[in-house]
Amino acid sequence: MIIATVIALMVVMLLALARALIGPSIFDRILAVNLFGTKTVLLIAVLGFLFEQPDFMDIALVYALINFISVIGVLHYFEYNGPERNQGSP
Amino acid sequence: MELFIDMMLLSMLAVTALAIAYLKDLFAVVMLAGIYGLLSASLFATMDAVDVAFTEAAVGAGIFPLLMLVALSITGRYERSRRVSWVALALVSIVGILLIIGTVDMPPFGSPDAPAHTHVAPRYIEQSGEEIGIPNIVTSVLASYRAFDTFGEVAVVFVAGVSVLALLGMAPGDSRHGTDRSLNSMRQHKVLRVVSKILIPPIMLFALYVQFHGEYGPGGGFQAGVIFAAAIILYSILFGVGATKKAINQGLVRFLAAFGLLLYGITGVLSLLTGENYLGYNGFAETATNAQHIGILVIELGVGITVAAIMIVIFVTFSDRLNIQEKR
Amino acid sequence: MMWFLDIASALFLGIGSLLMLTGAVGVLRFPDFYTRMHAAGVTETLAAALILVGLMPQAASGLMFSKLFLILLLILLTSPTSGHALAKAAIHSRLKPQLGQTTVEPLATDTGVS
Amino acid sequence: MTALVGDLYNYWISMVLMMIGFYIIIAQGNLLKKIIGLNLFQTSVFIFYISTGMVEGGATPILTEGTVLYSNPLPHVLILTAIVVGISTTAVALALAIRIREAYGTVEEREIQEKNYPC
Repeated sequence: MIIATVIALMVVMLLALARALIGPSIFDRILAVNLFGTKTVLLIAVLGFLFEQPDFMDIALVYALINFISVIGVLHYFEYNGPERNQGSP
Repeated sequence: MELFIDMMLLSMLAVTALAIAYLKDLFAVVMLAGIYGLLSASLFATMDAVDVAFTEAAVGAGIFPLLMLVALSITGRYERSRRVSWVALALVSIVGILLIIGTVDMPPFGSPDAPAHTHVAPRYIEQSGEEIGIPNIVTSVLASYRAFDTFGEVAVVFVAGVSVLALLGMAPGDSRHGTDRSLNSMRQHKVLRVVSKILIPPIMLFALYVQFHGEYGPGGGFQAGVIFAAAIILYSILFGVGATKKAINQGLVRFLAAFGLLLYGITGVLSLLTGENYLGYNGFAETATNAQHIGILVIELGVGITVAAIMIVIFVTFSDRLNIQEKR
Repeated sequence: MMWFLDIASALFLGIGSLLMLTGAVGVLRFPDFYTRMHAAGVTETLAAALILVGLMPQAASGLMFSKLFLILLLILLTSPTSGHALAKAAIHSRLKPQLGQTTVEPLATDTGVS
Repeated sequence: MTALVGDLYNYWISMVLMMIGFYIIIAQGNLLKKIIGLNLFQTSVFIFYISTGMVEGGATPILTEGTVLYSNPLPHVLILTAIVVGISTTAVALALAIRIREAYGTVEEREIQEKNYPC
């Protein structure tokens, strides 16, 4: 079952990556990055069980923290620029 | 299974890198760089490099995008339209093909008898348990066998922080009266502020855990410093740089940046006084392993203090510059 | 007792993976940002929680279990928060939802790279 | 052939990443984009190093009872410090880019060269 979960996680990561690549709005990309980050946390946790490495849990914990900080940071600097500068793309 | 995961992650990395080269919206590029950091960190984890994965997760997916975003807010979001440079493309293709031909002579990925594993590494793996007495081989190489090397690296980090201060620290005009727009923009996000307030202390606590658990598991001064700085950066994003400066005295942070490096250097000098080599810890206690424990603990503390302080200094300096820019 | 835990673990992992997949397909296929947000927001936290709970019975030690529990707490706290902040930021920057369409476009992803 | 791909895939992808970074550095005009390209280049080197340090079936280099085969810890040490040094030098590069923007009003290489006044 763990292997099935790993494969499902891989597929989800691919789909999220595809959404990050096609956009179209910047928020879609932020959403995709957020999704990707959560899935990476899960992937590392699951891999820790698959490879029997308990140390992976620490890494997953760091990922969960850092992912939150970077999403907040992206949102902050995006709003910082003001809506008038962020309409559409060239 | 391991190979499958490895190849999937590598392919995703290549696709992300191509998209980074292709896109013109630098905001999107930075976001993809965040994904790139996460991917390379998971790749390091699957290749058994837990310490490296730790660092790359905190740096590549956390600090690097944040610094890029501050810089982007100052310099502008879009690239000018550009053409594909065929000369550059040809040059890059030729070099790439030559390099790939060169890799055919490399020993196969993961082979245990590759030349890289036959010389110095076996000594570290076999002897470090007795000589240093701590389980994490990476920490014992980093902070004991090759401590002098690490001293150089920490000095580079310190010098980089000083250079950033020299370039951007002398602000034209007074930053104290800058329009701290970050405060206005984040004031609407009540939920975010409350949740982050709950999260900041556990992040700092976790950084300390990483700092002092580095001898037994993945972690150490470099990782802990970056995570600690990330907590303070989160605070400054949500409550403004002004509030951060009020909470944490910037003079003290600059002093601590130098103090960490000094702590490292002084430990080396003290070990000279006990009759050992520079940064040879064996004279600090009766038994060698105890002495090594003390030495590594102090060294890692110095590294952690310097890295955390420098990261905070860099971020605060950048944000100050952004506020001045807004005022103009 | 052990077989019961194994089956529960497998069940949680399976349901979690399935939910996660549906959410990701929604994120890729739905026509505009808010519907994608919906797909991600509804499934993400629950799927992550299910997978982590599914891993818990297989934890070799108490330390591993408690770390998993910490990750679970963290995800339960941060994931809805960042989703909320993201939707709010989108509304504030006046991103228009796609209205007035009764049918979902066959392939909304054809908008090309911006 | 499949064995060759499996054996060398890591190295090939790290070369590809390196070349993508190289292309961004030499062909694209925006200074910030160049810094990102530099970072791609850097990460490709990290991946290359860690790949050479990997041992099939080896454990993470943390001593545990009953394990004999460990991955090579030496590349890990080198790359661990290189990552933190890398972010610091990136910060210096960004600071330079910000100063250039303040002096010239742009970070596009061509426009900077057109202005060409001493500053």
